[in-house]
Amino acid sequence: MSSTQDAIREAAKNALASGRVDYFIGWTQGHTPSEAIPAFIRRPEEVDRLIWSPLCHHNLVTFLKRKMPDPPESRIGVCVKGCDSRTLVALLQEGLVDRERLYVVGIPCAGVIDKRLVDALFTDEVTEIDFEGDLVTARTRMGESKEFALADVLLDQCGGCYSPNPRYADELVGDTLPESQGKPQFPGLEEFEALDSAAKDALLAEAFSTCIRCFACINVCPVCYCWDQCVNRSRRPALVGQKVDTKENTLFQMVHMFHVAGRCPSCGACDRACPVQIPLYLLHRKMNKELYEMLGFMAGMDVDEKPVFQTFRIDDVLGE
Amino acid sequence: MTAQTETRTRPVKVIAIVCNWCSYAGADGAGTARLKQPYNFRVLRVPCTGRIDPLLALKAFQKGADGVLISGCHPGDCHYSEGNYYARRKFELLDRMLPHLGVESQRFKYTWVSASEAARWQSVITEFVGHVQELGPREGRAL
Amino acid sequence: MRFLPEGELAGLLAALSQEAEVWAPARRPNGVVEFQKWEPGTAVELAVLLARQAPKEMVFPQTETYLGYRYLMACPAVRPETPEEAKLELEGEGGEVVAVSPSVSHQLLVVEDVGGSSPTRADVAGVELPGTGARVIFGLRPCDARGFAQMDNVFGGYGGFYFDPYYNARREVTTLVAVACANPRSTCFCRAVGGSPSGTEAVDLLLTEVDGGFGAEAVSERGQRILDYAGFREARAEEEQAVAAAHARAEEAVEAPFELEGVRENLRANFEDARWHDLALRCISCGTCTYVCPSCYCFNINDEMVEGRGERFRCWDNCFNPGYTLETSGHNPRDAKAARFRNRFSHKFWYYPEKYDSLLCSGCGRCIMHCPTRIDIREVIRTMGAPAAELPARAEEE
Amino acid sequence: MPNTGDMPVPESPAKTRLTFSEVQVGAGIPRAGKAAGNPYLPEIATIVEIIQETPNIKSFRVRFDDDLLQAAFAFKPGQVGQLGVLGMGEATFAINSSPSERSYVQFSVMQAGEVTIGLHCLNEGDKVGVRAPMGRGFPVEEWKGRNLVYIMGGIGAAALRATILYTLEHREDYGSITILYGARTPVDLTYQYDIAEWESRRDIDAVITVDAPFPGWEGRVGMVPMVLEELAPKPENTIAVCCGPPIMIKFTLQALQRLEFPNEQVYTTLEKRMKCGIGICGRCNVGSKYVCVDGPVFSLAELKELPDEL
Repeated sequence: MSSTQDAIREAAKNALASGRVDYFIGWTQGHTPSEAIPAFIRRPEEVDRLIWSPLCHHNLVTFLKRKMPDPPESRIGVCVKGCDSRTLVALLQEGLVDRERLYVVGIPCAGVIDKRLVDALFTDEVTEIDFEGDLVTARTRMGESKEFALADVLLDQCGGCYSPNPRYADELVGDTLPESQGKPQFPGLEEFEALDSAAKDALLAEAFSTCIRCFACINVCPVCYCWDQCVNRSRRPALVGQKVDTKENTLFQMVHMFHVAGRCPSCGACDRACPVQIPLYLLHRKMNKELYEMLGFMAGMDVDEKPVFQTFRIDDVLGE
Repeated sequence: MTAQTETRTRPVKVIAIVCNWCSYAGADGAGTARLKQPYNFRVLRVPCTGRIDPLLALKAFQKGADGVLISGCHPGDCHYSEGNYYARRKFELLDRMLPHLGVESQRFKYTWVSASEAARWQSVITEFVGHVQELGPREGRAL
Repeated sequence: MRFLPEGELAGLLAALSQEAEVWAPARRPNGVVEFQKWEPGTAVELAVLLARQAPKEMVFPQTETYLGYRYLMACPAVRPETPEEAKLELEGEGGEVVAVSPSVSHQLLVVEDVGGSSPTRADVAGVELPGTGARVIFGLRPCDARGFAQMDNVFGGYGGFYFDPYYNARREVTTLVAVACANPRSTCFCRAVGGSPSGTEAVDLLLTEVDGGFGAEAVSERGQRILDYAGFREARAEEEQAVAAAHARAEEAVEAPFELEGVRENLRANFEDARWHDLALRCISCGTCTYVCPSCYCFNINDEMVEGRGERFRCWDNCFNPGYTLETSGHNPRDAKAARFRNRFSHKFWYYPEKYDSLLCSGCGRCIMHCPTRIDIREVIRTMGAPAAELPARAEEE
Repeated sequence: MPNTGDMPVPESPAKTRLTFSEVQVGAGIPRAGKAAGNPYLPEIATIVEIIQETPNIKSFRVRFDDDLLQAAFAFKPGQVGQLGVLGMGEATFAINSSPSERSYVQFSVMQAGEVTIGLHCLNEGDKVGVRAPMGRGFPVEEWKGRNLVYIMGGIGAAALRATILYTLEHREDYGSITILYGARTPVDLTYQYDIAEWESRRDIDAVITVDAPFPGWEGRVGMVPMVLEELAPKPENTIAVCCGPPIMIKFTLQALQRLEFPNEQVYTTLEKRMKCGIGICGRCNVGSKYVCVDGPVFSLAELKELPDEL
């Protein structure tokens, strides 16, 4: 793990020192050692701030999409994990980021942890998380401490990950991981799928009733790029209501889901960003499962592939 | 009659989003030929099914439609050559997702009706509205 | 000081709820702690320091309808009646007909009472809102309560502005029973902005959790009256000491990560500073920080209409929304993410203080906890609120 | 941890009937603001006349349905109002009828966004919602005895028309009055009916200009800032008031600077996206000033004090 961290720092240092990039995006420690946050490094001597651990869940591709780079024409170095790289590939497929202005450092990733699972084990605030091999130690502000296995607190999508290795990178750091063979897994859906229509509806209604329309899910989504033109906000046409109630919130989330269809690899950034813990993964993962079963399509696997909804086959076996 | 049975029996509202070149002409033909059709659907004409965003169907459901039918030119016959091929992929996904979003699958349908198929339009719309009427009005749902 | 034995808490809540609607922090099925309407049997969650969202929603709901209206087609082809007949029919439905337009557009405009919380036209003079009975917010923290005090300035019309009838109608019937913080989080910084984990600004009754129950101090007359509840008894000397010790301990535990002195002047001086861009790089320009904030109050007004029937309503808005300042001409004074980012912090520590001589931040730290990228308001104020000479150097300038 | 869910509710909590909610909190939360009432509800008014000023600008003359309100309606030149169509929303427009006009209130609307399109669809006799007046007008009282130079471009004339009409009605209170009005083409000149009168009056200087030569146009040709420099008004005891598109304002202010107008003698009026119009909703701020209540009229000296975020 630390060797990967060193390799990231080295790659960042080289990219900055050679003038290849204006700034480099990686992860650094947040306000406590229990958090990793995106870091924007401008000088080679600052690269020691960069870290790599299973806390580094942020999908940094978000910071490449339209209107995010500052200044807009910046040349940017960026770290991507396996799932992150698929969102980058999706943007590249549609020509939405300029490959020439990027320096992509790919990191094979064995999974990141779901901090919400750790938080749920304590009533106090978790302020420190350490990793030693497969063992995780979490400590709270008042000094309470617990140990558990890394596998128990990984994000559910990380178990059986179909693309642990970056699908696109200018430089790969760390050892590549074995790719899983066979059909991709879409975990966490069985319970939902087993519900009848009314129960699904009730589940979604409960989930969306708490939505506060903060747009964190949309803005953190690396492949949701309309930004100030977002139809969810537009008043001309006024298609999505601005009232915050269950019905309008539901439509709002559906619109987000359908508008990223074909680009969304279920990286889960929206789910983790949601301040009210709406299970957004459910919708997106279910959609991706349907897409896979429908056309055998998975988003962001190959830069040269066409996005599924921007192409067609005359012999698609669909509908009547 | 109690309020509940009243809502069960009220006529359903169906929105048909059709393309200008084939299905609208087909529906128009059905009207001109005085073929008997249900009265409780509304037709929205768009240039091409390729233009229809799933959002339009979702919004129709959200604002009180009980069923949404989308119809365009037969694959291969699109006025713009290929719009309906794109539409086919989009609506297949929507069709597969709606049952998971609290909309029964019989309430949504996408199909193809050409300008000359007035009789087909009649049977498609009659059958579709019939299915939706069997399910009854949608009320008290999240979407 | 009065004292409430732990076993009497449910009784107090029950007694309060006979007099008013009680809202208290409780867990939702998904584990998120939020202020919810308390009913006997609801578990009050005081162990989690801060509810997900500040209770500002109780007085400033996220969506509030101003008025309802509807247009009726009076076109002879569709509706055979004359405008006069249609008007009569509408009056029968209870809608107040305020306007009948002439035959040109064939439309009737009716402004109607939409019920719920919106004042009707008849209410305009008196501002007696339906649906605003007495409320108690129980178990909020001193920083949450301070948020109310800060919003009061804005909605109360201080500085010669208009008085907001919606906010104030609710605010005046809301009683705040705060519970002092026992175990502040690493993100708490109330002391830096002049607050305290046992602060009493805007609070009616302050409870302090100690072994065996709660020490209770009334701050207002309303709080005093709550102490009439029979379950309260006089606090023993050791309980009073325990309360004082708990306050001191919590006070100790909160860090003061920046100096308030000079922040306003420095923000002004650093307005054009390039570091704003560096700090904003991490920002995804969502509105989470503003919606969970106890004192962010900006809103939008929208009209929405379906089938001729519509409402004008306000809903929360935030300065990170790109459309927030977008003018019709297409010009946007705060088009860049960094400009919007700068506005939020400047509003809290410069613009608002200049208008109301107070701060628009109570130091609860929710914006840090809930920010998807953990943007730290303390870091921002430390950096941009420092005199220009002391700012850490920026890469390009070297 | 206190967890009331597990606790028995006392058999009769009603033994103490609490009375806290009877305490009036008028004192704790003072209503410092202006008179009560609901400032968010529009007054319904009827369009009595629509004037097609230019291909994309219409002037709406509206009359409040409440006759008492119409009779009592008073405003200061430069103040604005929220004009809206129920169902489409509201937007801010300058009130541009004369303050002495009692029978109607006039707004000029350029078709541009969602609300303005809605307004342009209306006919005479249709209903609109009006919330007015709002904001701070021009300090016309302070200007007494001074010379005035009005510099306007395109739709910017709408913001100054009420002030011009006011000062013309009180002509004897002011020194010389110069009106410089420019538009892209003669077709884009609003208030043709006023222009004719202004040009015919001997006690004011009216200079009308268009940006480029135009078939049939025999008047002056040239951009407003350039014409201003040709006119070269003297800054002594003179107030310059300008309004127009941002680019015109920018060059006009530069020209005024070259003519050595002190900042205190230059006034303009700002456009911002506004919603509540009463200094609460927060979006029209420039620094700590809200354009809807502290503006829209600012002197250049005041603007220089604000952060550069226009």
